[in-house]
Amino acid sequence: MVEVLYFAWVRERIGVPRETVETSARTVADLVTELRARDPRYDAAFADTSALRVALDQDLSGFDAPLEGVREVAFFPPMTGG
Amino acid sequence: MVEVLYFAWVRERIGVPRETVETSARTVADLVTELRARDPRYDAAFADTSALRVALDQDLSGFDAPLEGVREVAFFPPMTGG
Amino acid sequence: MKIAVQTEPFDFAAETASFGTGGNNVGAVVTFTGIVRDDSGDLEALELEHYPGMTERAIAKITEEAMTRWELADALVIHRHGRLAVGEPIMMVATAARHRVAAFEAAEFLMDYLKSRAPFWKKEHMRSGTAWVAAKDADEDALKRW
Amino acid sequence: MKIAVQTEPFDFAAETASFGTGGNNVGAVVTFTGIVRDDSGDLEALELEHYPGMTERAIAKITEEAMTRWELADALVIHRHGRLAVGEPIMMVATAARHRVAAFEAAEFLMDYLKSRAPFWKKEHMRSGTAWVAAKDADEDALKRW
Repeated sequence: MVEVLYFAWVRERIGVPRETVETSARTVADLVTELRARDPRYDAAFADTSALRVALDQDLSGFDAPLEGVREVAFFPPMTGG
Repeated sequence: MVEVLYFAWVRERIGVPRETVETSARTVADLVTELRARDPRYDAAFADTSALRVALDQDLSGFDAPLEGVREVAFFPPMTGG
Repeated sequence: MKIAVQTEPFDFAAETASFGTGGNNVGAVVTFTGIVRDDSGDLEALELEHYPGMTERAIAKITEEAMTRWELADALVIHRHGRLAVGEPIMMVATAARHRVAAFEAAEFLMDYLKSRAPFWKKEHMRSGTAWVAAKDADEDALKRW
Repeated sequence: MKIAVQTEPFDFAAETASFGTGGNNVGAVVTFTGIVRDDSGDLEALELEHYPGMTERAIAKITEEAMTRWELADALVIHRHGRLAVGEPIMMVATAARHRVAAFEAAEFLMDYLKSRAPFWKKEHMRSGTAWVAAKDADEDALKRW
């Protein structure tokens, strides 16, 4: 079980800001594959992961990172602060 | 006739902030030579012109610059503003 | 060191009034203020979304790094989120150091990292519609300097 | 554009309150404040001598160059002279531009040029005596960047 958060246009495409996901995915990439299979909205949001960033427990990470022990996964576009 | 100004330690060594000088010097360097011959205070102040800067009519200039038409010559150490 | 993430406006004058004072070793204070700009003449407002929790964490990490690397006497980051009108301040940083080069570099470092590593996303509300602001390659490239 | 050379303190809050506002094209404001620092623990005051007339002229020239080169919306330079105590602000600059890089670069350019090209000379009054501050090679070298 992992809490999955979406921000900016990823949130808008998927339609929810966060959800609890039942998964046994080993890596972020595996989780993305599972999500894309769920519904066309997810498929569209994750079509190009090079345009996305991921944070694990609020630290920036990579799509090949393991999910073991992670409670919170967030997907979002490149940041535009400042 | 030219107005000569001194700042910072140049002023302190020479002992006056400004004076009117009767000169027919063609260049700043010529003027420096005339001043050094006046008095040991001037000789000491101008001993190392590489440690000095000069402004002609309030624009930074060089020691080889001509004095023709110049009304105000200022000598001072490198600036330390900011 | 002060970090704040908030919707309400900040008081630049109050924030800078005593910033960097208190010791005898501060010779240089630099501030940066980011303001909502309207390049197109079509902008109604800028909306900033952020990631509560991670935002504070990311800014603290960046600011602590700047404090150490440039031996700052003090550092301040305030970043707003929510809906902001044209002309409104979005954020500010301030750095206090012994020398000017350190104060400038630390402020630029903070800005470069806040741009691309703090979880904020800008959406433009224009009369003609809305659009998420795309990240610029130049902003990502700016990080390589550090 | 505002330039002031004065003995009295300046009001940073008042100077920055409306600086850079008025248009919709300012996205970045940078300020720098220089403060009397006491590295030795022996400083009683800093005395700044200047060249009235040339000072204003030199600062205006430098500031106009910055305005043009970085397409600034506004620029401000205030520089004090006379006797200043430890902790007192010596001078400030402010720059307003569309983007952060221009605002930062213009402020650094102004500082680098004010350091070595505006006719000010600093004298340290220490408990142990007085000494003129020597110009640093690093400050002269900083000009090469521009």
